[in-house]
Amino acid sequence: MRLSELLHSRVVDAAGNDVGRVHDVRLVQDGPLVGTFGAAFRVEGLIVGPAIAGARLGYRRSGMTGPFLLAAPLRRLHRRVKFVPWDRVAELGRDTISISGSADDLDEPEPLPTA
Amino acid sequence: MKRFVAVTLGILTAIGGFVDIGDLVANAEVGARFGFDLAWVVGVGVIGICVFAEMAGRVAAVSTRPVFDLVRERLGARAALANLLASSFVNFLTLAAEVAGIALALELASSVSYLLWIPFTSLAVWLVIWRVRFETMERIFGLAGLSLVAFAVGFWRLGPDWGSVFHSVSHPVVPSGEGHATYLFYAVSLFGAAMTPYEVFFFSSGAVEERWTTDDLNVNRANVLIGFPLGGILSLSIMGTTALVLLPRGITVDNLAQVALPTVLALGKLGLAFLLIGFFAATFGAALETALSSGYIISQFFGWQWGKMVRPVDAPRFHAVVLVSLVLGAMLVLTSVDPIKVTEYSLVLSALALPLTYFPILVIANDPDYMHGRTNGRVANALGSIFLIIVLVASAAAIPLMIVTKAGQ
Amino acid sequence: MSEHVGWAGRPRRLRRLDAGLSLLDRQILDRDGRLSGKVDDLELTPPEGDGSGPPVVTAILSGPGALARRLRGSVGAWLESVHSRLHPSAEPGPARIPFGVVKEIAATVGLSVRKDDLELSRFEDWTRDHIIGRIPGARHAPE
Amino acid sequence: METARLGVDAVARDRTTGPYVSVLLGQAEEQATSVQSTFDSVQPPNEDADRLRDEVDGLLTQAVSVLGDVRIAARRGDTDGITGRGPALADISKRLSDLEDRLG
Repeated sequence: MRLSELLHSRVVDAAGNDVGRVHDVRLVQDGPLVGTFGAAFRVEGLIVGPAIAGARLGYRRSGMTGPFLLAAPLRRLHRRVKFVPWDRVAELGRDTISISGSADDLDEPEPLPTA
Repeated sequence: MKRFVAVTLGILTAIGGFVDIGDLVANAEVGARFGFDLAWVVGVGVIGICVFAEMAGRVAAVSTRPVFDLVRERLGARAALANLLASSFVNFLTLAAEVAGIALALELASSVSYLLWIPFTSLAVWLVIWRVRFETMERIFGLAGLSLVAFAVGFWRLGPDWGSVFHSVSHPVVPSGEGHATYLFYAVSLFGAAMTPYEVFFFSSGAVEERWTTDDLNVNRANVLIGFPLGGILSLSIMGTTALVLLPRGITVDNLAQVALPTVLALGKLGLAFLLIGFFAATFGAALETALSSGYIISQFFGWQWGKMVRPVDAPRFHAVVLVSLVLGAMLVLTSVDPIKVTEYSLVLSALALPLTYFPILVIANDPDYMHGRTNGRVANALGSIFLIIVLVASAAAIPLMIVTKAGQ
Repeated sequence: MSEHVGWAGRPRRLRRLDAGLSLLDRQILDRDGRLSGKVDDLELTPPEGDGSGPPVVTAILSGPGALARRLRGSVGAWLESVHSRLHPSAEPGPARIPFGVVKEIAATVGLSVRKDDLELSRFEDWTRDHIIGRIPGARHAPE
Repeated sequence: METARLGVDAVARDRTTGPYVSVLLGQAEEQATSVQSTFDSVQPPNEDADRLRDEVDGLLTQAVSVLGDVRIAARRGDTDGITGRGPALADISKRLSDLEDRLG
């Protein structure tokens, strides 16, 4: 599987309700050890939200605060973004990902810090 | 002297952006048609390019990432590819026109037709890129381009009534006989010329070529604040000389010889000699800037090794792109298409593509992961936001205005 | 949030990153700092064993074979066909950089090997051997 | 036309060089020729326009011819040949602009 197959896919919950599109894929470094890199990254979950432009500009992270003109609206949009832990992923279709349970009990992703 | 030489990157970038062959003629044409009524646009453009070039230079110094890396990292592969295609097209048209521009400058000096010079001028541009160190190149052409200061001297010698000049600069009106759409079309073209994306591609890649670090942030600021305003002053001087001499006589400008005419009348043979050296250096500099930029942005999109800091065998695809662009550019202008028309159209196209370049710069200049504590301050962000809006408006207006006015006729 | 004990004995937060934002489209540098392509895609592999559980990032995919799929549409199809026509093997995959040779992830992605040791540079080698390397002066830095 | 007059003026005051003036004048001549051929390709709608057309065309022909002479003089480096045609240029230029005023 490639990362690009997950990005931009549509996400629906068990009842068939639309959750949004995959904005990004969160990785966590606790996989098996590989070569000189140390522990490998594994997929922790999907960041899913309304299909908007600007999902890739980095305003999900806590340190991105400027310029006001971009940061204010984008940070507001990112509040409607949900985190889908990988164990909730039920089925990976070609363009659609189904998750188990209801979309209502999904939390917001934990904001990542900037350097 | 050493300190002065450190700002030649900014000077060469600005001369290539503000007084290349298309701008030399466009500024003169605007002066002869609109007098001083469009001078304010040059001022706005200078501030705009300073704001974004400073950010691009700062990002390059702190994170060693040139502008087109940022474009791809923030817009993603697809939108970055769209920007790459648009910017490469503008670059290519401009490069072709500059190769002819160098030849036109040689024609003025020798009266041998410019078409005969084109094979030699394109070969000379390639040889400089192939063999001359980046710093040497920027010093020679940046400093020689300064002889265009003859335009400013000429303007001063023509003895304008300063009071009325200031009045018409600060109270611009659309001259009678010109439509509002035409006025706005020239405003967008001049703004596009001041902000052409190849300036920031070249400037930021040049900063990486010269291995700027966080210690060079003052050098960055000096380059921006000396180079671009200087380019703006040269633009305004050209506009001023034609406004004083050609406008009252109803002369419209469409070739390089006419651009020089008012200054020749004011300063004589010595002035002409300076102008010819300046024309040569400015068009040569712009040809280097656009030829290198075409290699920079394609290589930076794909992640290929680029730059003059390594041996050509170590950056073969970069050099292949530059070589192919030059050959195709020379072939285009050898068809005897009017090189000045070519750049006028490319300016409008470049206005269209502006947001795709400046938006990612503004975002990344705010990203602490890249900037390590050197993110934008309030002033940079306020100005950056205002100019992002202006850039969007100019971009949206460019094509409709070109159609309505039949490209300013 | 899970915490590990770092090698120095201090509790260390696990590193997390969003792949699209912090990995995709970044510049790759080899051991000697040479520009070696972009992170055009990532290879995700189901974990060893029964294959259930979250996939692991096993490789960086780089070059036209990986980029073509991301562009989609006609441009992507064109790039993919050019790539497979110029490529010697019948069914070329994208160039793979195993994650084991990745040294650092920052504004750029640093590798612990030289780029000649990876299968990245076929087109580059061809351009060097057939065009640029044949022009006099190609093997000297400009002066 | 006016461009050429300024060029001739610069020669008279010894402010310029031969190659530059010959390129400048060559381009002025080219422009005049292209104006004339554009004008000639327009079909006049009636007899009045026919007469006007002949008048303009005559003037343009004279302009192209004088500009040609000046350009040739410049090529040969014949300064007197250039400056000597200054009055003729001024005359045609004035008649052209008068005509333009009359047509509004």
